[in-house]
Amino acid sequence: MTDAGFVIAAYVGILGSWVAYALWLSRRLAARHAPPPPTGAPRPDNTSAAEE
Amino acid sequence: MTEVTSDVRVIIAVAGKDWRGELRSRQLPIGAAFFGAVTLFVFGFALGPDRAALAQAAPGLLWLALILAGMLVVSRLQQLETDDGAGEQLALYPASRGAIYLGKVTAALPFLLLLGAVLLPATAVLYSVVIGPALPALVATIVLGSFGFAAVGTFYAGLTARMRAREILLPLLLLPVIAPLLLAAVRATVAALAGDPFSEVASWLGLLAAFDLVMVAVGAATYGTVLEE
Amino acid sequence: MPQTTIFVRPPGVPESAPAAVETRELSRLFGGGVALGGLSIRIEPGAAVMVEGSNGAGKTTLLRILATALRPSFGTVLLDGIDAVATPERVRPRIGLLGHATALYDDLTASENLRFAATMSGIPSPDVEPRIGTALARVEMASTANHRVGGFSAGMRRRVALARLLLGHPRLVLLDEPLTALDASAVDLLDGLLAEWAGQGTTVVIASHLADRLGAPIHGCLQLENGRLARVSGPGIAEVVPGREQLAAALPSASW
Amino acid sequence: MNRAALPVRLLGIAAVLTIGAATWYGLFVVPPDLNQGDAQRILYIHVASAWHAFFSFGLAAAASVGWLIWRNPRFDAAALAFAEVGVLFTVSTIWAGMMWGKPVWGTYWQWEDPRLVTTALLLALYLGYLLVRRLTDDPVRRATRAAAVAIIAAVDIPIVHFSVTWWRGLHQGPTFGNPETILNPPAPGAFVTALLFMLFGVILLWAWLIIRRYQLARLEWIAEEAAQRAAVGVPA
Repeated sequence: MTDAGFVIAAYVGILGSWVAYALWLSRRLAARHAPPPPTGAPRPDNTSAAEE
Repeated sequence: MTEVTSDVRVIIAVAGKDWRGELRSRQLPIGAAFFGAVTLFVFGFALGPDRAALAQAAPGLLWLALILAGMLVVSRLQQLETDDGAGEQLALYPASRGAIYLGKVTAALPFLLLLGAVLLPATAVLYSVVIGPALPALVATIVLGSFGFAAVGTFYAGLTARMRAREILLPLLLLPVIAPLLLAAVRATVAALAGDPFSEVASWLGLLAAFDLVMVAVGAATYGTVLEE
Repeated sequence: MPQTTIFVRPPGVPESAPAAVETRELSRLFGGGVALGGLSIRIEPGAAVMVEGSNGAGKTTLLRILATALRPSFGTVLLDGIDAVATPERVRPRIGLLGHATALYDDLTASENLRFAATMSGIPSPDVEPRIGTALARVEMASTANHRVGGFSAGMRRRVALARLLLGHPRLVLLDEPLTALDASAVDLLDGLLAEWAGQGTTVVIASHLADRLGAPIHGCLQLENGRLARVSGPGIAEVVPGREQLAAALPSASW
Repeated sequence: MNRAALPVRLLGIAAVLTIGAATWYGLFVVPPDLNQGDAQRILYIHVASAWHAFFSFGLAAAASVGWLIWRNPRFDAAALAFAEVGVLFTVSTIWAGMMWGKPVWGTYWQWEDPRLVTTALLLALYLGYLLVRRLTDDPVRRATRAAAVAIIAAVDIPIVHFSVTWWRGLHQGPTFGNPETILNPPAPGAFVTALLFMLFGVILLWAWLIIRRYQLARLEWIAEEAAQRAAVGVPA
């Protein structure tokens, strides 16, 4: 691969990961601001009563 | 006024308790040393019969064996507290968390030093390495290395004791943290065996000592998080 | 049950003293499940309280929180007026806990276990041996003082754990299922201790689902179901609705 | 779409624009380096990422100390934000290091470069941090355990760097001339401007990511606590 190939791979990889993370963050935040799940419903969780 | 038991008395009590129990069953000292020796032996297979290659790799293999066997030591000593809920009672005594931590670190030390005392000669024999002249430097490296490992190992064994998947978690958390200890110890050992001037070995020992002090201090300061339910 | 403060008061103790135990909305969750859901109780010094309920009702969780072994998710705990959650170290010296587990070291002998406990509790060195001796004698375990605990039966282990509790002079005694694995003579021994504690004004909280086998005077009994207070009974109980306009204190004789 | 506060949205837009421009500048405007050729363009984003990776973990440890002292959930939310964003930049740093290493050193992974080795250990330490968080259910205990791990990791990093740097000092003469010049190439004007340009863009992005991740962590803590309160029936 030519040097330019590595440069592109570097920038595409990094900028891509930053954009992906930013989008993931925005999506999670949007979900949080959406109407909250039915209140009082504790998280379905199968851990036993005693802490692990 | 809450009388907090004096730190020294706590350290001696905790270490003494572990020693008395473990020396009575003698399972830990023998088991760990045997495991270390077997590891060294297996490493010999892995790196092939070439004596020069083995001798060159000896310091690294010695310290890898020490660390792997060392993990058995700190895990076993933590298991004493996990069994029968003893750790919970330990947290209820009016004693400083740091003192309890230093007690557990002190408890681990002799077992780790014993490991060194067994694995060093084993390395000399299995990998045909001359350790005679370098003995003082090697002993110093093992002492400082063991102390650092006891400090970090005790903390993480405690932290992961009540966590899910703790068997995986302990090495996963511990190994990256002791990377500098492993590096410094191996370099000091290489320098010692190569008969380099003591100043060369001393610089690595200095780094080891710095690591030990920093980790013991942070460990003692944050051990409360381990005992807290 | 409405959100109420349950008073448990032994005969003759004025209500104004800081309560031995006072909780407000005490709650604890594990994972998603509620182990204890909003318990508000006030226990006066010297009272003996029974906490009943089936397995998983929250008895052990309550006791572990009162012993400062477990942090509540919500709510407050005041022991003798001191915040046990914020400053546990200030209340720990006065608490004696016989936990669900006996918390002993198998490879150590009974006296070695007690020596460790005494030293860690800060008992002055000269007093350590005599106290171990009296404690072991009190639980009738003197003969096996130098045997490894690992070889003990469950009942013997609980007796040693009880002896550990007797080393100090706790003002608050917490007994989690004390009757489990105890033989008849051990139950009598426990009754004797309960009477002794009552006499010394020591507050006792017992978590048990076999309440009837204890003969000692009980001032109040709290029935827990799924981490919440279902019923209260007993002579010293005075249910007080928030605002505490009045305190119905019916105090018949101790025998119940 | 959630209406993030205006300044935060502006910060986000500014970050995108600045990084875009810095990338364009670094790739097309700056002349190729004398001995490294185009590969040298990777250094701008490599150095910018590395600074933010280390900086984040220092702040994660500081926030963790704050949690252990004041037990305020804000500190835990901040520690999580710094650690997670720190991991993102650590991965970027390592990826850039490898992409730069292949053309210049001939290998994707050079043990000779102390910064690369240190950064890799950094990643291992903070993946451990995130794993400890994931394996603990109770929010308070999760914060407390994670705080200890973050502090120990942060304290460990300088020692890791020293030991690796001293260790590297023993390996002289890789195939491409003196490592010193390659690792810190003489800084012609254009290189410095490109680096500062990218650095400024990444600072903006980093700030935006931290703020957003902090907000998310705070909302998650509130939701978790609300669920617990609801389950217990204790008034909020």
